[in-house]
Amino acid sequence: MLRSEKVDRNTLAQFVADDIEAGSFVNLGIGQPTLVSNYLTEEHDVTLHTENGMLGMGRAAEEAEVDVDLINAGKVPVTETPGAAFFHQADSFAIMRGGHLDVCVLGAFQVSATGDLANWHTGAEDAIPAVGGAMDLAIGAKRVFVMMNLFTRDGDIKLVSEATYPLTGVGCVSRVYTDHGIFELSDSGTVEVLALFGLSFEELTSKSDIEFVDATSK
Amino acid sequence: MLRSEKVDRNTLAQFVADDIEAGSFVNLGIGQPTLVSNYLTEEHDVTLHTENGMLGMGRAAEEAEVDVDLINAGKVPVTETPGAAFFHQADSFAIMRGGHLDVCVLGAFQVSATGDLANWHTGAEDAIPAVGGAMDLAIGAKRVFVMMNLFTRDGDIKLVSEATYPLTGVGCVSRVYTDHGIFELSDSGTVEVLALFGLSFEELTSKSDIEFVDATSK
Amino acid sequence: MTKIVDTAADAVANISDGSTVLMGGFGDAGQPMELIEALLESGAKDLTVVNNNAGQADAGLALLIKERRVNKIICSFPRQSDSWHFDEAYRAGEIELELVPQGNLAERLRAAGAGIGAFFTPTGYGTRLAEGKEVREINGRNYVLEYPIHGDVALIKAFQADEKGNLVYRKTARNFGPVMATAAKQTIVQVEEILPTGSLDPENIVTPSIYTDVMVPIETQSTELAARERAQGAK
Amino acid sequence: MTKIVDTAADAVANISDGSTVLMGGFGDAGQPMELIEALLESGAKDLTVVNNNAGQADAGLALLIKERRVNKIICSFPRQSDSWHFDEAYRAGEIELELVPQGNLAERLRAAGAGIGAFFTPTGYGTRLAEGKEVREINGRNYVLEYPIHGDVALIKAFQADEKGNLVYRKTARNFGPVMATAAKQTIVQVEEILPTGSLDPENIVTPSIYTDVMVPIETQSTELAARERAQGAK
Repeated sequence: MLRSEKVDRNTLAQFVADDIEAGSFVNLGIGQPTLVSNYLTEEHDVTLHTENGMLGMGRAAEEAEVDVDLINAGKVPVTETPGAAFFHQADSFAIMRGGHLDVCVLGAFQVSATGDLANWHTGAEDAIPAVGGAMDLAIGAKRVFVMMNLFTRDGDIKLVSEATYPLTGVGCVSRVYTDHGIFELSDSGTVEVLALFGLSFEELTSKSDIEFVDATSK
Repeated sequence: MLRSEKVDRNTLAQFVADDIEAGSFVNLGIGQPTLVSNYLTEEHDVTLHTENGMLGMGRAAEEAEVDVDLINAGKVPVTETPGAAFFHQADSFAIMRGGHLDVCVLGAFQVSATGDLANWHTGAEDAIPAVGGAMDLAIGAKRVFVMMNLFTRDGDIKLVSEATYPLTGVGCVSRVYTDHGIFELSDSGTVEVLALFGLSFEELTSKSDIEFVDATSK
Repeated sequence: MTKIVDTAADAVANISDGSTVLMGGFGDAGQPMELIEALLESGAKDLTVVNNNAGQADAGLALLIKERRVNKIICSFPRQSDSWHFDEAYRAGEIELELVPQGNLAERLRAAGAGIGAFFTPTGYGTRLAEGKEVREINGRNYVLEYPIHGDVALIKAFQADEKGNLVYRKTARNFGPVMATAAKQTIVQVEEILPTGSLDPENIVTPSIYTDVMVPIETQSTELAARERAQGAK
Repeated sequence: MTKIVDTAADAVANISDGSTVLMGGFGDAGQPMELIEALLESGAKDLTVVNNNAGQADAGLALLIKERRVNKIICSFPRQSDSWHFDEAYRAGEIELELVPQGNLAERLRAAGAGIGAFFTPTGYGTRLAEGKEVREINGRNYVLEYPIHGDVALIKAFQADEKGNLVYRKTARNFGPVMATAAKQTIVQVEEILPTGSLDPENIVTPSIYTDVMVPIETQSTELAARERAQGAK
């Protein structure tokens, strides 16, 4: 897929949703990945997991529905869907760590060509660290999708040969969805370019020493 | 305690029951230990655990009550008591392994002075082995009581300096209840003799090289 | 996504030779007898079976062993008064036995489902079942390192399901079902009754639908027993 | 045996200085706020606290930290928009932080309750949170060795109990309660409602009574929310 303009977050969320197979069990990370839920239709029949202890999470609660005992991992009040199930933290993270989720969608500071993920810590040594479920999510699904902007505000590419930020997980990311393209990663470090948005293959390769393979015409 | 005659299994079961504190959570092994349940009164308020997945196990089921889905570890149909709870095998053995049971009562082939238990295998090399929950029970309670005859049919003492049968657990038995006496074990290997039945302290010491301490008058 | 099929034969149809099959049940309670019988009919062979026991009398797992379809069994208590088919196969050297203390068996299955690579357990330390295994003293207690048991397939019996695949069990028939459901690539469930999604209270689900792959409704004695219990409760 | 007391103050009365206190809750859901406030009142100090977070705003755990009663916190997510008391104590070097990925936190608590000496987890491998820890490759995957977290006391919030001490929780407020209940020498529970023994279905118990030491009935918003839900269900 090729588009002449970069895509916005909602369009990207739609692309991610399109790539989730019907009947999947999915965890959507906090932030940009949450947008994906807007594009999951009934036909998708996707069951959402929230790591604080629930399968079958519904949409965000409306004001009259707010229940402090029913929240998502971002501590936002949510609803439950028919066929939901509650469980405790050890059981919830067993679902993730055990590889039972089909897809997990996460944000990132950086992703390396071999799928290393950096999304929990900027590396600033005076920052107060907080990790939450980030490292469990990173290794917690059959396929881990990342959604992020391809470039930092300073224009540095965030898909890198080797991450410079502290890692969240090693070799765990399958696919990266960005405003400028979609990338399929592999253990070998060769990156398949599935889509480019407002960026040519040549422009991409000029910005990185990663070995890209052009698969945009597939 | 001193008695001139050896005691029968029911009397011994009564002694064990008397030593179980009110409100305790208890697992009674298959065989002789099961007799203890006959002497647990309402005042005892003991909650029985069965390792196949239940706390609050009741008495054996009468014929009209038999339910194939409600059995004990010996596969005998039982009943449930008010306040019972069912759980799966990993949770059930977590209760044991985690040291949450107050008392576990087991049978034995041999017990060593330091509390090593042998109760799962006679050592006969052609025997088909079977261990079940024996090794989990051995290490599965704050206090592990053993009930057994003090002597084999051949007259060999079963409370030994070192077990010759294959071990079930190391240093796990707290107290041994036998037809000829009751013994409190310690890590040091010194055995406190709490009671003797139809056996004098001298007769006992003559049959073993264990260091016994006479506490029968306590 | 959970598939609902009509017959036990359909449910076990894709179990291939050489599979590791986790079988629920402790004695008869929770034993997925109809699924095991269908597996027998299917002809699948060279199986590794994980079960607490090694078959009783002339039914289910015992017959699989009798017909030499099981190369290896991982269990805690093979020897029973009516385990004659296992006994014979074992003495003939025609079945391999891995004897595992019951709690380690449950925990190894749980570890497989929970993505744990290995764990130190106190159970079995200093015994012949720990011979050759890595041991370690941690905070003054001795432990043995044990590894997960993964299954290709789990055959379990539940009491009720909803159409989505959430499961609840009945009394001590729960036993190995929930842990085995998490430990296999494919979990096949025989269940007394399949209710519309939304019928089971989300607080009471024991096995969430994510673990259930195939369900077949089969009424057994458990349904009658539950009805008897309800009738007594209503008195 | 489970003791029922009348006030949160009575419930926490015997928590001594230097204790390791496991505190349930994920954000506000399942947080035993009244027990934590009573602990604040009690004056106990030099505490090690285990909680998913490090206190929010000006209540509960945040105030314990503000008053420098917590020497060390073991948690997964201390930094929040309203964690100012933790932030200040941390920057002043007046509180020690052990940062643990949330799933490892849950599993370490579970290990403590389940008698597991240590376990190999894939979570955190290759990150700075695994620095200095033992690692091992098992079947082609890399793992970090993690140890149990034992508590002297657990403070948790449940929804309903029976007099025997069996507990059920409400929705995502369940979170850390059940694992913390197993991991502490003494488990203290604030519960919306204590019912006669026999009122809870044995199939639905989440925390069996063996784990419950002290209970105090305290009605919170959860009771209202459950009533609202029942009313809606009855429509």
